[in-house]
Amino acid sequence: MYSKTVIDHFTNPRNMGEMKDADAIGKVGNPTCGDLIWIYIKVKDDVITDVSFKTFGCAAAIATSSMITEITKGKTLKEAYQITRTDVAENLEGLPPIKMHCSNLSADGLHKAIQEYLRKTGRTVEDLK
Amino acid sequence: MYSKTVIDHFTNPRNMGEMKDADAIGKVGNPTCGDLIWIYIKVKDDVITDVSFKTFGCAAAIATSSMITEITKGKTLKEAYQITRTDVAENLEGLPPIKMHCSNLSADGLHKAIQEYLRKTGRTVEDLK
Amino acid sequence: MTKQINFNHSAGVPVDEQVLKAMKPYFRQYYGNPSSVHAVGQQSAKAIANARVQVGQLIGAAPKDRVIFTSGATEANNLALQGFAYRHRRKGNHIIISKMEHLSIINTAKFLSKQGFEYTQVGVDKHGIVDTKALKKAITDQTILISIQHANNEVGTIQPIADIAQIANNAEIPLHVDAVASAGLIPVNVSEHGISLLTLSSNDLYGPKGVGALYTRKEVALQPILTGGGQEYGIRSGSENVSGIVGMGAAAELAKEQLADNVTRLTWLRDQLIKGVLEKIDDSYLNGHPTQRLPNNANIRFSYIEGEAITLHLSFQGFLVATSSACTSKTLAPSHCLMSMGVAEAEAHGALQLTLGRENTQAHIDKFVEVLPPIIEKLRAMSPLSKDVPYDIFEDEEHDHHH
Amino acid sequence: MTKQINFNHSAGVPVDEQVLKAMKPYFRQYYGNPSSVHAVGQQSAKAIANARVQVGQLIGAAPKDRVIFTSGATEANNLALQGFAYRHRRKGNHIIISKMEHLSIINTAKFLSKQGFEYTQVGVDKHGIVDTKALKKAITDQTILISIQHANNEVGTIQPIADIAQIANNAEIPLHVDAVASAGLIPVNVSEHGISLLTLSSNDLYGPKGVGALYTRKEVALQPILTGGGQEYGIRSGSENVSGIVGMGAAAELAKEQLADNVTRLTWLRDQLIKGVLEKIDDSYLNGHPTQRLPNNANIRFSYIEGEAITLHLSFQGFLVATSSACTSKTLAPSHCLMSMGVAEAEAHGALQLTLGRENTQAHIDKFVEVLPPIIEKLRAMSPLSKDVPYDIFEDEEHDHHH
Ligand SMILES: Cc1ncc(COP(=O)(O)O)c(C=O)c1O
Ligand SMILES: Cc1ncc(COP(=O)(O)O)c(C=O)c1O
Repeated sequence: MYSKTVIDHFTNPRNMGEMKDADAIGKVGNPTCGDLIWIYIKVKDDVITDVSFKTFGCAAAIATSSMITEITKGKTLKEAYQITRTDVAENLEGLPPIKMHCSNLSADGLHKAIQEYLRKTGRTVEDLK
Repeated sequence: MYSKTVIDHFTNPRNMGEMKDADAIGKVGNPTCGDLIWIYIKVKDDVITDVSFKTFGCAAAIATSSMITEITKGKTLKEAYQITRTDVAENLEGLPPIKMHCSNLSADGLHKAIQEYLRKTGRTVEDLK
Repeated sequence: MTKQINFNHSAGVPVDEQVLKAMKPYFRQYYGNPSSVHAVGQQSAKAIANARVQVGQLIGAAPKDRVIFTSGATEANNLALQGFAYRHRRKGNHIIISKMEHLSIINTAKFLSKQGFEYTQVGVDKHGIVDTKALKKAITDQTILISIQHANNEVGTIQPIADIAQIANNAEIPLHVDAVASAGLIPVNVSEHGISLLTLSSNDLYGPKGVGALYTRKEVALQPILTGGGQEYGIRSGSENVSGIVGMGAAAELAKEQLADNVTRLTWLRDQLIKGVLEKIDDSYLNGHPTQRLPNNANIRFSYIEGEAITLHLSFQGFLVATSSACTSKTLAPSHCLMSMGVAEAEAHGALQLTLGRENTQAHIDKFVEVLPPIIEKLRAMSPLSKDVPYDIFEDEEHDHHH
Repeated sequence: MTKQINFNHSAGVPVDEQVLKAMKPYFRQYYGNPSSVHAVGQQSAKAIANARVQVGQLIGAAPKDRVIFTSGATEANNLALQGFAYRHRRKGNHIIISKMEHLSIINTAKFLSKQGFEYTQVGVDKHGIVDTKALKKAITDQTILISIQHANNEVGTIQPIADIAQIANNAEIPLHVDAVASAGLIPVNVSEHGISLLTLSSNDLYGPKGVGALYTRKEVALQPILTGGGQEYGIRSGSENVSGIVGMGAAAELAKEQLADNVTRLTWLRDQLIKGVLEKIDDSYLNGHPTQRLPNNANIRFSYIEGEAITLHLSFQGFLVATSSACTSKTLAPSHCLMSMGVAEAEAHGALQLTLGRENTQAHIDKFVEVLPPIIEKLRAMSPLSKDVPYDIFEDEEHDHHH
């Protein structure tokens, strides 16, 4: 059902844990729906220097969280903002169809964290170019 | 499905064949329904001295025909007239339920033969006692 | 029980050894429910997906078409008719079937007629071939489905399915084909003919009993008959019969591989059988079409005697055969197929339905042709009927056997 | 696949070795169709008659009652509800079920509600016990059938079936009982309680998949769902799945023999399991009734984490378990049973459904209690939720998890 990469990220999640000194946190999902993803980012000169996650959810939710931290680190805010759900799924060598829509929230979490950071620094997504 | 006795009478039918000098023949059934039984009787002093059959029909039809000839021979007309379908079935150690009603015609054939004989001798069943 | 020779494959077939081998791990080792996310469950899910492909390939299904596993051909036929009729009621209330269909089609059409639907039963000629002109005429603007069998299990007649599909396609009415009797014996191709729904039975393919399948073209929507957990695309609920489905898949694959051989070998045996019997026995006649017939089917009637009695004598000789005699049916009615073909009722009682299979050999045919004549002779000697005393003279007024 | 320990018996059970042995001859040797008059067919007919007795004896059926073999419990439940409702429509149009029923009951009731019937779904208390007062109140003069399960496969709660039967009998309304989860684990007796219809599943008795049975008391009439050749008393058409039916019969006989042992042994193991897990893991809770529960069932929820992730980690340790998490269901809805019992939606996602079986041992329990805590710990460390960050603070306005 799950690809090897999903299982790998589920079993050994990268960048897992709270980031005490995060510059922004993106919170998505809802526990009553069974998925809650928090993405923490640290930003310097509009580059994401550190990223971590905490996730309540199924294996797919955990693996996509782990994956997004891996592909985000070192990217500019602009680059990171362009990462989509599909990118995450592709990097995981696919997700079961039913999981594509419900547990693949990590890109949304990242986008929300970036928006939060921009808000804090008095900007909006429009200002990224 | 069939008892040993049914199989025995089906395989080795007793008193099978046309009786050239029969005193009466009872014909029952209908080929379109799949069963046709002819019972031939020879009568002397109101005793059935000989009886035979010819039958078109299933194993049950053949076995009941054979059985009725066996239990009829030597009986008085009156005794023979009292033989029922149930008697025949019991002598055969039972018949499958579905056959009880459709192929168990030999008693009717015998009764018809007796009636025919009585008619020929100017009597009716009422006169048997 | 002594070794029996099976000439009654249309009623029941021993599961192929290879098929049984394929099924075995799914009883105790891979016992998982395909809905379970864990490994044992996923193994079952994979096995079922594989079986779908195997069955689809036997009938030339396209990748996006569906193979819905059911508990057998009866359920598949019910699902095709009931499921389609209820789902498309707004389009019309009329379905067309033929007089040669299996009871699981005829009785389902009757059942639907009590639920506000109507149906027409198209007649057949004396060989059992559907009257395609009548079929065309039967179509109304209320017609939503046509259901015609590919071949008849009892008399062996193969329908001109390409012509029938053409008629359905021209009228833009979906065609359901009951291919229970034909699959594995002659080519069946849903894509070539544009068939929308098709019924298969596992046991007829040398797979296990208790499994069947309904093929549906991808755009065909059905209302479920069995509701519940939403298995089988939501169309057929119930925990999957994994070992059975695996068996049907394996059987379908094997049937596809062996198809060409089956046709040649069985046709040869069947022709020996028909020729041998008709030559040796007077007043015996082939029922069904002389050439458009299943390679494994010989249906022969013998005047003046009744089929169950023949069947029983043959069983003493080790042959398992079926008869169209009413005596062996639950309803005690003679075969509706023979009646539809115009065979006299009394004659229909004397029909033997012989269906050959993979394990039959020339030696079986030879033995059969040897043992049958004395049986027929013995029973004819017992019968009050003969050339000189034909059926008709005993006809009651209310009976008419010339249908 | 490495050796797995099955704690998921409610989803799938390996066929018992003795049962498989009983079935074997019916694949290739006794392959006959029970409708055939010949020996191979009659052997099948006898075997099915024997299986009917075996199944009847497990549930205390009277000799004239009927055991109708189906393709599984889903079909049996559909036949009970659809078949009874259509047949007795003139008496009324209302049926009563409970909120704990299996989807094959709930969705069939829903289906019937589109065909002019009405249904009431009686609620349950926090342990999942049907509210018998509400049941009594729900009865109207239109009520024709009550359908309540004997026990729940998911949370293990056993219903007070004697009380429920009393209510039904007093109101002179036939009672259908879904005994899929209870049969073989606790005594089931149709005669003692005056049950009119009862559903069984073969696989839950360690028989093969793809078979089930509907018990009907002798005076109960049903309209068939599947029409055709008129098998199974004319109520369920389709060539019989002989090997499957033989397997179910053998499984029923075995289940009856082993019942007492099962209850004692499984209850002991289950109690060890529940005690071990609840003691070792904080914020873990038993779902279902503390004492009125199936001897093989432990349903435990773990706050702050999600069930599928637990399940997957357990599978790496060789344990097959199920979860009530929405993530593993086709509809992505959380368990309707837990919801009906008032468990918060977020908490329901963390429930493990553990169902033990014959082959489980004390060693399995010990190993489970050892491997589970680190898994829970690992996932909780990953979760943003905790005692300090409870679910509620993330609730959207439109969600309300206190059902
Ligand atoms: C042509 C045809 N269709 C359908 C069926 C029904 O099959 P089953 O009884 O296996 O459900 C049969 C059975 O003989 C058949 O011959
Ligand atoms: C209580 C209950 N009833 C009915 C069913 C349906 O059984 P099946 O899916 O085998 O048809 C189940 C299946 O788990 C069940 O647990």
